[in-house]
Amino acid sequence: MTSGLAAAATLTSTGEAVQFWLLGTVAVVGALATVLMKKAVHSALSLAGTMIVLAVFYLANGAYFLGIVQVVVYTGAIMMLFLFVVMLVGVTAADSLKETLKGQRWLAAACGLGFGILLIAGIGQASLSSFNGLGAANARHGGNVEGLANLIFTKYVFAFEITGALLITATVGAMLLTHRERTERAKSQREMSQERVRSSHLPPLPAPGVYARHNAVDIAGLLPDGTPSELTVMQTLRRRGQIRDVSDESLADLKALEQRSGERLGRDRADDGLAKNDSAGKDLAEDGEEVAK
Amino acid sequence: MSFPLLTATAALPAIGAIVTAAVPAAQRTAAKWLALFFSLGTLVLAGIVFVRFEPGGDRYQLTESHAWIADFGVRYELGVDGIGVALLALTALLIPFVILAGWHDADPLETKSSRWRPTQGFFALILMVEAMVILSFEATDVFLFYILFEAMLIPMYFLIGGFGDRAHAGTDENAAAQRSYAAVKFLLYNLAGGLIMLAAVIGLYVVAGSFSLSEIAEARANGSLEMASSTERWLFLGFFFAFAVKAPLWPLHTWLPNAMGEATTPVAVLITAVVDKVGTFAMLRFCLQLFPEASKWATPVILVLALISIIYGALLAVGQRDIKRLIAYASISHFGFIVLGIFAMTSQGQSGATLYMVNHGLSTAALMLVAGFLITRRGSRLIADYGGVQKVAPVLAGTFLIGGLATLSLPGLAPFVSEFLVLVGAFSAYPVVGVIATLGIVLAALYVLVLYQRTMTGPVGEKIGGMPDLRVRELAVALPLIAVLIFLGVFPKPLTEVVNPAVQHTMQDVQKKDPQPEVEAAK
Amino acid sequence: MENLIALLVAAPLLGAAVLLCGGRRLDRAGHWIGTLFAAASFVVGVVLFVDMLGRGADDRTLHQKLFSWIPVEGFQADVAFQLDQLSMTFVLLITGVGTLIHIYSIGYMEHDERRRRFFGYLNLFLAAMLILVIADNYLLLYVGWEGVGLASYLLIGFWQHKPSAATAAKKAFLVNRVGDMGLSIAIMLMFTTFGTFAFGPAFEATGDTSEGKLTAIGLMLLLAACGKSAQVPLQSWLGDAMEGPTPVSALIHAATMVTAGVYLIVRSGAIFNAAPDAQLVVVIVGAVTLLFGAIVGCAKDDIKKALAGSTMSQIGYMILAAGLGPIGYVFAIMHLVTHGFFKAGLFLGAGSVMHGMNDEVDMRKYGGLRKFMPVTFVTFGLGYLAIIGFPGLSGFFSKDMIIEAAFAKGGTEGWILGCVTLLGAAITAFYMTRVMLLTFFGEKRWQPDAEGHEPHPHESPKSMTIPMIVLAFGSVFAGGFFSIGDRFMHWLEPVTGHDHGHAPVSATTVTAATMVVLVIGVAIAWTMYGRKPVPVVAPRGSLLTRAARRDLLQDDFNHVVLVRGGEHLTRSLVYVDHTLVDGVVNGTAASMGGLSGRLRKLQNGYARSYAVSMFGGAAVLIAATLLMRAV
Amino acid sequence: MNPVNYLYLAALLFTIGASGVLIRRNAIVVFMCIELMLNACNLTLVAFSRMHGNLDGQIIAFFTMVVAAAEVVVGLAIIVSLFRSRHSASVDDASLMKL
Repeated sequence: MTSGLAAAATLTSTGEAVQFWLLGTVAVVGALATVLMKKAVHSALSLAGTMIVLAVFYLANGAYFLGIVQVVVYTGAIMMLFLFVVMLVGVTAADSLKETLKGQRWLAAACGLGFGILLIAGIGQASLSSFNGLGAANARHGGNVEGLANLIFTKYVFAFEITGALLITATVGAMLLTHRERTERAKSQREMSQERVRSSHLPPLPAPGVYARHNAVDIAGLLPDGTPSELTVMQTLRRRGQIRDVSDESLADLKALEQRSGERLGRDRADDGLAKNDSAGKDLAEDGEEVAK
Repeated sequence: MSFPLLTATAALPAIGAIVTAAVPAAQRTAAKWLALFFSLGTLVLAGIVFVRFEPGGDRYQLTESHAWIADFGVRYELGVDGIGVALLALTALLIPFVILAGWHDADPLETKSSRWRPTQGFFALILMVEAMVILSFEATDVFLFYILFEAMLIPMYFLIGGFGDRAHAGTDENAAAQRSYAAVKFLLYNLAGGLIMLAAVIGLYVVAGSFSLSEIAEARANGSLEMASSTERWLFLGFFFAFAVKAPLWPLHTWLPNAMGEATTPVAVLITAVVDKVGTFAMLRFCLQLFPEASKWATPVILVLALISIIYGALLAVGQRDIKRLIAYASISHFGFIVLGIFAMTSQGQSGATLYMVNHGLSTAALMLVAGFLITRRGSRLIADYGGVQKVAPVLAGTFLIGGLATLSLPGLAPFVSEFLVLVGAFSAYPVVGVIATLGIVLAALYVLVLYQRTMTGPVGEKIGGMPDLRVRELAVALPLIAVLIFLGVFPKPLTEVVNPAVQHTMQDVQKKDPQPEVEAAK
Repeated sequence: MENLIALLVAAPLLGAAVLLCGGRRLDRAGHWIGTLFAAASFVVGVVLFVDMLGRGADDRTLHQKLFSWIPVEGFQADVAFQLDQLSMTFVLLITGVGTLIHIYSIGYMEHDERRRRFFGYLNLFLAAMLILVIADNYLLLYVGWEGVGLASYLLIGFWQHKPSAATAAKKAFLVNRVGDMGLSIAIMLMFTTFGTFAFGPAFEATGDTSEGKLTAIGLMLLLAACGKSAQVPLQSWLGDAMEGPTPVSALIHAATMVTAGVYLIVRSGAIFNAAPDAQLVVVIVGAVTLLFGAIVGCAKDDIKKALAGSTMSQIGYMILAAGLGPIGYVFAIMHLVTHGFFKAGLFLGAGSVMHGMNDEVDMRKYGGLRKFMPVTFVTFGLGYLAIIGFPGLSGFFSKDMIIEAAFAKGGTEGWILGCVTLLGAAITAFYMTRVMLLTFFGEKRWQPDAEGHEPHPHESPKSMTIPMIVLAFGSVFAGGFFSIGDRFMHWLEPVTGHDHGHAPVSATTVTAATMVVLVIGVAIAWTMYGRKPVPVVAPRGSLLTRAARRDLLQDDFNHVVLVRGGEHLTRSLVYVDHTLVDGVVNGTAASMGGLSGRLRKLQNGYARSYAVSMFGGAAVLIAATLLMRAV
Repeated sequence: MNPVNYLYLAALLFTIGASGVLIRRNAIVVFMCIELMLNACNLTLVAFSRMHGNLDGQIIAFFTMVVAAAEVVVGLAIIVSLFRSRHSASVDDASLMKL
């Protein structure tokens, strides 16, 4: 803090420099990871990292309030909101990074590069060699937070109020957007039971993992013939297409079993049956993939 | 304040349009009669204007003036000079015939729904066009005129695109496509002209600080408004371009044959006989009055364009296979004569051009409407589908012939007077131009007679045999028009009396004097 | 008395209006109404004539101004009439012959269901022709000029169901329009030169005008005359015009309308007198046509077309005479009048023959008709004698005068013209004798027509023969009556002026020469057609004959150059209009459309793609800012 | 060290974020990249605040955060409802803006 107060010249302390170079690298790596990670969750986590680094930088720049806010609001609230949504939408739904728009990636790269170079050139051109430091400004009202509060409630009071209104509006808007109006009367329990009786599945649906070697919720249970039954997986996961298919694994196991027993029994003719089974297994696996898509 | 007669002549058809449009779907016939009565009422009012107008009096008479958009000095200013009166009378005279001729043209083919009301719309639009055209002949405020000039396009667009000629060669879809092509072409051409004119109108306001025709003309005359010659030329070109599209002058003419071919015949008459006259009228009133020097500067080019229009239009008319397109090209030729008369800048030429506007309206209406009756009977516009009509429908053939003879300017019929005046006027100022233009009368004879020969004479053609002769309604259209044509051919004095003073004013505007005869010049 | 002049025109005009607007209920009385109005006009003409005779030679011109027609600053055209001796001559000829032909038509058109309309058109023609000859200014004359063109168009094409008739009518009108163009240019020239186109003031002003202008006016008037009077090069319509009913050919295309050109030139004598170059051209045109028509007349087998060739040739004589100036004006008009009688008579005779022969026109299918149609034979024969210039008959006097006048022109010119006219006289004798022999003499050569109807030649009804007889009477005596004591010359001299010229040879010599060529012509015709039987199918003939049969290839020339050329021109123009003029505009529209279509593809709807352009835009903005700062 | 380096860092982060917006198709990641860009801006503001020696820059950064929060709330809500109707969070799937 003293170093911050003293930093009214052109250079900062060595400690800050070390901090900058270390954490700056982390920030850039985090940013790059945000952009390049395949899964949204990873992106979110990398971004959170970058933001924490930035919070540290704020602190280093004498913006104590903002540094804390950055951690609490950004990293704590906003990023968590992101994570919530990622979960809602599906953690596993990885983006393919393959570009579909023709030339988009090249254009983006060119623009990014050009933009970055120009920006950096612009900053380089600006005469920013000396700076004042925040010591005096922070001290005037007895600290950074008091100084900000003084400004917010005097000079920027209207902007502050308006942002308040904006937040309320945003909250209402988010509710409106995510709220789903019920277009039909909710079914009563009686109706649901009647419906169930009329449908083909009177007994409870098979539980996931039945006849399977997994008990994960997203893996379809196998029917006695070794084929997976999607009925055993939750409706939501089915809709999202997030069913993992392990039938090929079990079929491979079956194959290995057959082979082993064949070896033991010295049967040569088992090849035909194996070959047949093998192809059947492959077909099934392909079907499963298609369903997943 | 006296009764606003000029406003009334425009307001009556406008009211008529609203009333007609409001008639319920089932009362189709009532709508027709209402439209007819309103147009006749307008004719009566126009007659009163014609009588009240004193040829020897002020230049603009029956004037009205009210502030409109005060910030830009736009005023609602009306007034008529002799030229305006003549064209006002022509418009008011033709519309009842157009309505009568189109009596059944907008009947719904089958009752699609009880709320479908094409008939009401058709007649309302015609009356709307009448109101706008009449007001544009009366407007003496440039801005007011511009607005009307453009607004006219809207009802015309719907009339062309919405109510096509039922006699077409192709399928319904094909016809609809051609019709909408024609309507869009009409709109785009005229809009393009109009937008350029808008630029010129704004430019004029910037230079002159006023939109009032009389104020600007006066300021120009007494020298208080100096215009750099390049400014004047650009403004002139802006105005002239719009009028040349509307008129239409070669090479801006190609929208006319499409529009006239695809529209119903009454609408075709409306286009060429009434709406297009606004273009030539505006050349006389605005181009010459506001930009006399630029007009003189542009005269050689315009005369050449007019000559090309005359010859080119006539030659193309000879080459047409479609009756309506033939008449359209003939009209292009005639518009060439009108422009020639205006820019010859002699008394004879300009009087002739004004008379020509009136007479061409009458003669084309006669020819086109009778052609329309013919086309309705046979259901085809192709000349080749006809032959020997004279034998089965002699009255139809006779009226068609008279319409045709009027088109070729036979002496004794009204167009001769005007055409000869234009030729004399052009010849006395530019002998070579006059001589070349005279070729037009030979070509006119060619296309009219070829048309008559192929449709009316010879052996009776296929599907012509049972063709009925003109009915009472159709006679009520053809005969009065012919009577007027003959009357004005023998005794055009009522018109010339009205027109002459206005032309003298215009001649003063452009500071031109008629060339002296050689004999007197020698003395 | 002046007020009667308008009545001359009004009567047939009213007749035409009544007949054409009257509708079917007038069908039964239509021909009588038409004839009545024509006769009324004739009566008015006679009354005026008597009145005119009662006044002194210098006091004979009457004027009547009806109303101001086209009053425009500096341009004053009136509907006003002028009746002087020249007009009077024409009025009598037109109404007289006109009335006779009305009477003739009653019989001739008896079986035509559209007879009422025919009479309406005839009345219309009379009115227009009368306007033409009694107008007191060129513009009103122009009205009549085009009016007769219209009537001629309607009457040639009277049998409109025949495509050939419709085409002939159109052709006549069009060729006439070319001539009319000349007249209108002439009027414009007069307006710019004299400031007026009324006869009196214009002629007075000729003295103050440059000869060049007058020559131009004269040539334009000549063009008009060529069109109306079927002179080379605008003669091609007359032969085809024979498609019209024969009374029409007699009245319009022989006696009256086609002579309007002669009237025009004689009327404009004051202008031509001051423009010798124009006169020379007139004479040349007359001389060429004279021979042209005569040669064509020799080759035609169609009786009416042969007569049409003859008409052309005779009018050539008149034009030639008119071109001679004051020496010839009177003779031109005199020949015009006598020609009106005998040629109308000849045509009516031809009509009578056709009437009896199921409308057959090919002379090679006639023969020996004199026994079957005695009255026709005699009247036709008298007309024949008159036209070839048989001594004592009308044609002898009038044609002889012209030949004399041609010689009297003087110099080489006079000799050439004299010889041409003599040659013409010889050919006239030849072809008329040919017509006579083929039709009335020799063996009968008619055959059943396609439907097997054998023609039964018979004499025509009284309504047809009486006019023929009257006209024959005129053909015989008119010439003598006019010439004895130079009556006609004295009658017309106050209007046209007269000059005897300097005849290099005496009148007697000329007459003798005329007689000699006459005999030669007749003799050749006799050897060719009288002595040996005539083949029904025309022999191939010499090159000249074949050319003459095709109107000396002039039509072919027109066809190739004007019709074909015109068709190609219009077709290519239609193409140009569609592709070029319209194409430029459509092309602009299409290219705009194409451009926006391509631009539209940038608008692919992908937010990221838009983001790239935004980002790129931001980069460009920064670059621009930096650049501005750097600069 | 010259504090200008903070600006360079911010520029770098901003560019990375912007490129991410252009490259990624997952709406959520796109959103994150936008957040990254906003953060980069905030860093600039804070750095400038220090350079100028007054607190206004921090105020603006503060407001930016608030607005970003609001924006994230609404934006994520939109993504959620989009996902509900389309079962996809790809921005390319919503290409109805053409024509």
